[in-house]
Amino acid sequence: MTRSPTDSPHPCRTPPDGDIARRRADEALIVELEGYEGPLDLLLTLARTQKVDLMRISVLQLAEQYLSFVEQVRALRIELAADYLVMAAWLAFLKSRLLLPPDPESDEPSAEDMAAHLAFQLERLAAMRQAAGQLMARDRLGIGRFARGRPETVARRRRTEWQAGLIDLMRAYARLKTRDEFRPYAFDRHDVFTMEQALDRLRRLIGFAGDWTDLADVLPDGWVEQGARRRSATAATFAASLELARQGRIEIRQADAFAPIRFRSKPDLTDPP
Amino acid sequence: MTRPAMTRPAAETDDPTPSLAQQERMVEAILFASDRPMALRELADRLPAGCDPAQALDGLRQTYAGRGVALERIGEGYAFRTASDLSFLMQAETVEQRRLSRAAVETLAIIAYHQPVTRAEIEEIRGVAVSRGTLDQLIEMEWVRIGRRRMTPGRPATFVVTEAFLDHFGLESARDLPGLAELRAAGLLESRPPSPAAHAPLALGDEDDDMAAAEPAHPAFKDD
Amino acid sequence: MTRPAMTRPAAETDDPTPSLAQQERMVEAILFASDRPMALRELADRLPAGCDPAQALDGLRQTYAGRGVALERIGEGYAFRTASDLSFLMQAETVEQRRLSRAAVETLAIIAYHQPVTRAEIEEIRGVAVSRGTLDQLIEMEWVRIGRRRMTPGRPATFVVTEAFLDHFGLESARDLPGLAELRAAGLLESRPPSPAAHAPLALGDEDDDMAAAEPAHPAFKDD
Repeated sequence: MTRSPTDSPHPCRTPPDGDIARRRADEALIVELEGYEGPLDLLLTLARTQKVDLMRISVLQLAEQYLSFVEQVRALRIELAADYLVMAAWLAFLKSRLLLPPDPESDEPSAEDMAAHLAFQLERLAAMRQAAGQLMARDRLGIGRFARGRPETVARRRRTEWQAGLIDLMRAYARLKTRDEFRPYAFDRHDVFTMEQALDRLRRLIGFAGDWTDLADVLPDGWVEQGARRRSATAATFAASLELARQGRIEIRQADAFAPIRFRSKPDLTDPP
Repeated sequence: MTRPAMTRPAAETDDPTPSLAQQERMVEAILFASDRPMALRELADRLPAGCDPAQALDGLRQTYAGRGVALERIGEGYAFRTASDLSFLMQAETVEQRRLSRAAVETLAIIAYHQPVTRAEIEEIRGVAVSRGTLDQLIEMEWVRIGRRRMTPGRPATFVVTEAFLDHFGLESARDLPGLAELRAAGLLESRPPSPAAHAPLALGDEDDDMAAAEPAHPAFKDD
Repeated sequence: MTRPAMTRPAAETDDPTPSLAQQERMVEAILFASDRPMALRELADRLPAGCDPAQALDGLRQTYAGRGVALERIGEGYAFRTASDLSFLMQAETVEQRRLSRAAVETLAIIAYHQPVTRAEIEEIRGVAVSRGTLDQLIEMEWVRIGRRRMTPGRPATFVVTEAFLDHFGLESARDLPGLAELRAAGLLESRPPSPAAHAPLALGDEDDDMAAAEPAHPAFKDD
């Protein structure tokens, strides 16, 4: 991921041996951060540096190690996954609880119990890792043990066995159940009066509109109340009126800014192309 | 129980020539695992230096005399074969493995997840008609059987999965089929469309339905 | 996967039950011919009427003790496998193994030792989410399958290891997992430290309920 600034030591100074060892350990952690599989993995690695039985680690010391490690990493502006920060917050809390005298009033778990559980989790993870190693080191089929290389069967009859695995089944079901999720995006038109609808409506009304008529008066029933439907109907009707005016079928006028918009049919034209 | 008594660590290959008994074991294992007859020459190449495969083969032939398996010479090579008088035991049917059609897998999945389910319900979920042959095939395979009739107009038959189905798919019960959320979590579902936010409510509803469907009773399909 | 009963030629069924030695030969031939473990039932189905495959297997096990090929018990089944100390002879047969990620190996071990185990419990133990496809891979390799649902809120699916897993790792049963007894004695297969009343501190999943529910049993391991 990133290297520690201590990676390139000051050229003029040779630190004492202990320093080198410590620095190397630090660097190893920094450089391998990407390799950690989460906070527990990181904690386990840190715990190992205490070189004691996992059940006897100092959780307080471990919390401090973790917190300073996270501080260090954040100082390098490495983005830390939220998991690491959650763990840091919890460890900071645990640390403060471990340092303070216990509150006899509190019915929360004691700091010792919390620490013991953390140690347990680390030990359990370490144990599973060891078990995984033992498992993989066994005499595995095809590596240490072998099946008959040439299984025999004498063909007499043919029978068809239909093959389908659980995975096939689950995938088929998932495909069916998720089909609807992947439909193309469709706008919900319930509250939308389209321009096509408005055009249809206006065309039918033109015949009766020899006199100047207010556009607001020709909105369809059910669309005249305030709100989204009225706005939609107004906009569509206005747009439709512009279209009809462009076609030369009506005239539009507005006396003033924000005054009502009126229209009437053009009497001398019948059906332009 | 599986560990042979004469176990010797592999490191002993550097040791002086293995005993004849050990050489026999080696040839036995090699011939057993090989997918074709092995010539003397090949055996010698595989054995530690100094071994005499011909002698080991002689020993093996005697060991296997009269047994259910015989050491046979085939051309230039040697191989184990079932004793000829037992060939009647090998009359396994040749089993032709074929994949189920997509229609059959989908129909089966719907029955498993929604049982008891009528044909009309299957068609509604699949969005296409279910051909008679598909259901017949599943019934013939003994993965699906006809359940109770639904107490609705027309009293349609319902379909349910069988014990053989559970057995084949390694399930304790049809309720152990994982739900959509689990499928997705296990990476078995394709990833979602690019704008998850827009779809989230839909997806949630979907999964809920699904989980509900896994419960013993889902009212829409209730039978009695 | 179940194979239907093999049909025996009618002629054989009229004969008296074969001698035990003869039964042993027959079982030997059948197991030798197969590359996968055969369950007692399958053996019984293929043998003439009246045979007792269990007894024949006992005899065979003794016959093959210390040989280059061993009779192994794998879950419910039996199979011949080459003796593991001879693996050094088998380079030619060694099959390239699909490389498993560390996450996959750990997940597999957790399922084997904690089974039946839910996905949430796996995540609790590893301290990270089970990555997309890890379980999928283990299921496709047929080392892991879905078990019963846990009877807790949400009825999560559980995972268990398969017979193919046992076969691959040379285990007679899940009870024979290396170090299992020690792990159990140390309380490391539990969800809580052995000490009284410790509390789960971590935000690493709200698995409290779930893990508590796991408490009553690891049934697979219980009976010894």
